[in-house]
Amino acid sequence: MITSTTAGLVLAGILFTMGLVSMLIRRNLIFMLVSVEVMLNAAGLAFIVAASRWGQPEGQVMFMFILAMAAAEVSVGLALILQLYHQLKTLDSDEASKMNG
Amino acid sequence: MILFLFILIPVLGAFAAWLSAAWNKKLPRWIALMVLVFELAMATAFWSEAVGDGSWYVTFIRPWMPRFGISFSLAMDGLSLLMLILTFFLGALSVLVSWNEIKERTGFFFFNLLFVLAGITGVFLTMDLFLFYFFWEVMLIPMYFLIGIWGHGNRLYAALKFFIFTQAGGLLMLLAILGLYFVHAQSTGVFTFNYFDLLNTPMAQETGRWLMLGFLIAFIVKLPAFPFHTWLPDAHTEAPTAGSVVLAGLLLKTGAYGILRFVLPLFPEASQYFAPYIMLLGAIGILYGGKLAYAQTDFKRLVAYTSVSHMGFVLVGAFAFNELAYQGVVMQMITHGISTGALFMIAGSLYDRLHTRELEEMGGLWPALPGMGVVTMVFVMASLGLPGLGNFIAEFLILAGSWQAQPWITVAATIGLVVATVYSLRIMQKVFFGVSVREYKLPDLSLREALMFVPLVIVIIWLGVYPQPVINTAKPATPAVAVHFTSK
Amino acid sequence: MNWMYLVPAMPFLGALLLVLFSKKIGKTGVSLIGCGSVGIAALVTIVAGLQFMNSGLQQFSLPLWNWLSVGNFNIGITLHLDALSLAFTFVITFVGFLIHVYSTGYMAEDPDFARFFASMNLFVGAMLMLVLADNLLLLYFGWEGVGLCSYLLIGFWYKDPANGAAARKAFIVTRVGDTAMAIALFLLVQHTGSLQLTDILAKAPTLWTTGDATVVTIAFLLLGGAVGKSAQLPLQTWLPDAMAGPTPVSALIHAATMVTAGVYLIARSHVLFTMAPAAQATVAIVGAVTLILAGCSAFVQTDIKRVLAYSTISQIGYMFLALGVGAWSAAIFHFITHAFFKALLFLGAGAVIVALHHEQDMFKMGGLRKSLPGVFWIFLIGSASLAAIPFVTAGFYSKDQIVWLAGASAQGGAGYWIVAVMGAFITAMYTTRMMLLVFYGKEKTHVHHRPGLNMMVPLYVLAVCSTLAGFMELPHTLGHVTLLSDFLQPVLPAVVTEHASTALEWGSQGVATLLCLAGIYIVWRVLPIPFPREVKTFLKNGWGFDAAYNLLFVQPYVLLARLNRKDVVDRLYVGLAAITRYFHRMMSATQSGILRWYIMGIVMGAVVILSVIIWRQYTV
Amino acid sequence: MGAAFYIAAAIAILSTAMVITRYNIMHALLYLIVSLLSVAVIFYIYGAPFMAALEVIIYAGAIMVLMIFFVMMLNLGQQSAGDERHWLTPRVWIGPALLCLFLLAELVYLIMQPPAPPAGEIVMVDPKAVGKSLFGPYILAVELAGMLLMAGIVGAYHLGRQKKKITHRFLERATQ
Repeated sequence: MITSTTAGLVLAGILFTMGLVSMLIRRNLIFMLVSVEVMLNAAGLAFIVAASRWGQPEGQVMFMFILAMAAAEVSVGLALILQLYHQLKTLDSDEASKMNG
Repeated sequence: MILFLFILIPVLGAFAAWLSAAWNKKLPRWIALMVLVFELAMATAFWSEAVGDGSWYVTFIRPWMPRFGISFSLAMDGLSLLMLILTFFLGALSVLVSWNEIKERTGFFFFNLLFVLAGITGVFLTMDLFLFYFFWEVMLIPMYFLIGIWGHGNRLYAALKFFIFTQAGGLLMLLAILGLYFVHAQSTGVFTFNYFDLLNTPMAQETGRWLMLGFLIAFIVKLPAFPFHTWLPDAHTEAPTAGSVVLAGLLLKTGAYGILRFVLPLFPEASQYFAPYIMLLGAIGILYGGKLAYAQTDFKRLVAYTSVSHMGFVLVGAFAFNELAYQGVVMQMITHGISTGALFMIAGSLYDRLHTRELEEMGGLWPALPGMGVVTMVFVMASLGLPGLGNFIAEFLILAGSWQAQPWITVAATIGLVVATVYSLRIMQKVFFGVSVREYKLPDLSLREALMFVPLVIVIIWLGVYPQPVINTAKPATPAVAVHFTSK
Repeated sequence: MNWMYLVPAMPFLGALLLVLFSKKIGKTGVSLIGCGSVGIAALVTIVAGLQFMNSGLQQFSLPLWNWLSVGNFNIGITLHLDALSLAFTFVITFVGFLIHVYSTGYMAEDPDFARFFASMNLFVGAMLMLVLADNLLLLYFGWEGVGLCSYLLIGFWYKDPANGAAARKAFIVTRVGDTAMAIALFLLVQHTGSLQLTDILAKAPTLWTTGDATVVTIAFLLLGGAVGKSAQLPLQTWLPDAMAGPTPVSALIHAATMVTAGVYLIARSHVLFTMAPAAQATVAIVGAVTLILAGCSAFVQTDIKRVLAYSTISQIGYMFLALGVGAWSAAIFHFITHAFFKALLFLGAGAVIVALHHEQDMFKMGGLRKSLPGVFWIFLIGSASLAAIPFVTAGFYSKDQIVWLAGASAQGGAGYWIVAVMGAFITAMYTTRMMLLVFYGKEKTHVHHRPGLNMMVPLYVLAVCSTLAGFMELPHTLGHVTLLSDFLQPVLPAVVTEHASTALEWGSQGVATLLCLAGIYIVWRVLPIPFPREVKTFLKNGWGFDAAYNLLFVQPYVLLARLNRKDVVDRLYVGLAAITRYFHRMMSATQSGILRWYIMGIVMGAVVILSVIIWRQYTV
Repeated sequence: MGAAFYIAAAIAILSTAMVITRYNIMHALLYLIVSLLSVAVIFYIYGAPFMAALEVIIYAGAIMVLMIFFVMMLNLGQQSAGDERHWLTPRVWIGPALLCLFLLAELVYLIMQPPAPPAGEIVMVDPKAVGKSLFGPYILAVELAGMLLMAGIVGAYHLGRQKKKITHRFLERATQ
């Protein structure tokens, strides 16, 4: 049953899940950001696999958008973490969660 | 056009009252009084020469949202007319009752009061189900403010409870209205909310029963009938006097009106099917409400529970399906509005003087307040159904009618008369008789209060000894189904 | 006769004026309006009555206006005059007038003079509506109206909560009976489509056969109303307490007029009762049992008014017995004489009470024969009539007729006769005891106030009446005068007698007389009669009915009401609200701000969704 | 499916596993770069060379460098590694890991489900087609992506500025 498509998708799934696990177990904000990157990348992989499966460019287009989004996200995210770090002197997300509105 | 004016004038008056408060704090009450007296005069004048072909005196239809079959459709028959007169009569009195009671934000108070009355007027006049729902909600929100802003102690709780109960019922009704709308469209292909078109909608038995329950629950929550009555004591107790008067005198009547106007004619089969159970609920309400009334120590709360008891009669009568009971229900709506309204006004006047509503702290007030004692005696007797006062006529007709449908339920309801005696006499005993806790030096009825109470006394006696004009007016409005099933 | 409407209208008008202008007209004005209105009514009654008798009409109705008209159901405010209502109207207005006059003296020092007369006038008006009503609904109007006035007047001295309680008890207990009556009205509406009395009585024989379940039910329900109002078993408990009101009230309402409304109702609807033999027999049994029970209770009371109250219950028991055995006119005859002598007794007692500064305990009285000779003689006449001393008192003739017919009439029997005779014996005993305690022996309380002329004149008039009224109806053995029963003939059928003979009648009278005298003699010789204390207390408290009702109905109701003051149904909604709030709290707890929990939520959601998809694949 | 794919996939999985288990952020980032590079290889295998290039240039190049610089700027090295070691106890990770494993199992199960895609060859989608559709039907999305990047730049500048230290009122307790 393993075709190229399923193999690619399963890989994407594995990578995504690993990112997810990391996201869940980490308290360090930068690690969480890294986890997000891993998951985004996995999602991109799924798109590429799909594109190759159907022979359509849309999957790759989507990957480009994900890329752009990731770039923007990382820059803003890092800036936010920087601010938080200045404020809290820590990168612990649980500390930041005290920021109840 | 006159029908539209009935609604428009209070609305305009409401805004005028609100704006005028900026000029002078005393202006809003004058505006409100003038508006309502004018409306009362208009309605009474209309009554005195009310003749029309058929049962509808006058109709008023303008398209509103034709795409959905919604029109601004008003119509008046005897039932609506009687209810309108009651509305304006009690409305004017409730302005008088809040004359000095309301000291803060008078403009907004009278705005809300007039708006509630406009909503109630709309409910009594509208013949479009969508519009009906609209007015149903219109009267809800200002009432919420009346209780929530100018009420007593636990007002927010009471206001919220009132709102949630009525709103929950209202939503069921909305569902039922939409259901009826689509069922009607399905069978005839015409999308319309018009009452007259929706009459005699062919529908499956099962569907009809479910839709009927939707309407019914909205109305019996408002009425309120036995298991849904618990919002009423809180709302009545915490509301300002005018709020209690409008609630008891008018808002509850919209529930009864809804049953007569919508539930019975729209769903004759389902009404017939559920009738015994609903009458049973009514009888339970009569006895249970009476028993609770007896146990209360708060004057207004006591009177509130008597409403539960009295409105049980409405439920018993409305589903008895014969003319006696139907006329009784109409009478009960009017007389209960007057007698309970009067009792709330008395509670308000006593509160003005004593600053308490606790019966245990009253007592022995007769020497200080003989005039008010006489008035109270009249209305206490009215509420226990003394012949010669309007309530008796109502209760007798209801019971005589329902006897023919359900004798045993009627027996239970009749025992309610004894229960009514028990709680009513307790009012007199606790307030006016017995030993006074303190030596009161209290002013008896002021001119304003005399102006409030004397018309009420006259009306209740008039309805007791010569109710025929009311009966004649209500007669052509009798829905055919209300008497259709008489011959068994 | 067309201005007959003045009869009820005048007292109503008087009441209205007294309510509106009580402060402005002073005591004289109040007295004038109060007595005047009833006086005019009495005059009008006499004139109208004479006209009626001369006209030869059997009945006369005066429609005033249409009260209710729904579909085929029509009720008018219509006055109906016939022999029966005329007899009642006359007694009400005449005795009522005398009592009003008496009250101007009795109540002279009361600050609420005007309220008293307003209520009394209202009562007379309502009572007149009751007896003049042409239909049962209007009768019910009067019926409840008198109940209201009774309530107002029993609780007249409202400062004492006990009076208020007595007043409410009277209203509520009679209301229980009224409820039964109301149901009877519903049944009548259902079956006859009308509440018009003449209609019903005319239609009844065509609608039902004798003993039909419907008519028996109706008769029983009407009887329920009657026993409530007339304080018969089992609803008699309110009347002794009703003595809390001023004495003229007891005289007018709780002796002469209102309590006999039940008698009127049964007499009025006699056709129905004749058609319902079971109900009619019940009437007789109720009357018989009541007259004995109440007589025994009267014998041990210490309060003079309570003696009279129990004696009233007992005497009305006689009337019920007469109604039950079909001796309709005998009941009315006893009603008339009873109205006179009982009013006389009550007013006399009132004079005594006022003289002793509101002392009602007979054991604190005594020896008043010398200090109040006028009252003594009057009281003696009244007592003689009550005890039915032969030949010279009205009470003898009326009671004798009942005793005789209880045995001799078609529905009667030996059992009823024995009870009636025993009742006469007991009556003589308690009456004598009362006389002895109050007027003989040593003087225990000093007389401080002698009744004035306005109190004494009505007493004299009533004393004359309670002697002479008896002569309008004499038994076969003694001249056989039948003025009253002839007069009532068009309304009430004559009694059907069986196994009657002059010898038997002589015998009956002889036994009754003998027992009466024996009773007097026994009490005269052996007062105080030794009774075990327990029996005494039991009798004094009216055979424990009050306690039983208290335990069975009042306390459970009050307890239930108290327990459920907060309305248990509300708990349902409060509970619903609490559950909603609990879920709301739970939901809001998930908004902890801890990022990982949110992600966890997302993951779980994903797991659930995927599981559902997989599960569906398996099941489909 | 050639061996290249499996090798690349294995490297990707292993290096990602290293990423999520490292205590030192610097090490994690370096492993992440390895992971990204192996994914780039997979892109290439799947007929998307241009995307593979972008992955290397932008992801592994730009973004990761940004993060590394950031970590270096804050000088997080040893101290945060200690924190991480402290935080990352089995009690913390075992539950989420199992949950995610279950999720993964479900995902794989679903991916393997019929209707399986026809066992097709890998289709090459050349950059030209991508470019055409990017600037054809997706032109609006491209513009939006541009806006997004612009916003990212502005936002990053705005947030990253060293302002006078203002403690938010909700954070006061935390800073004390």
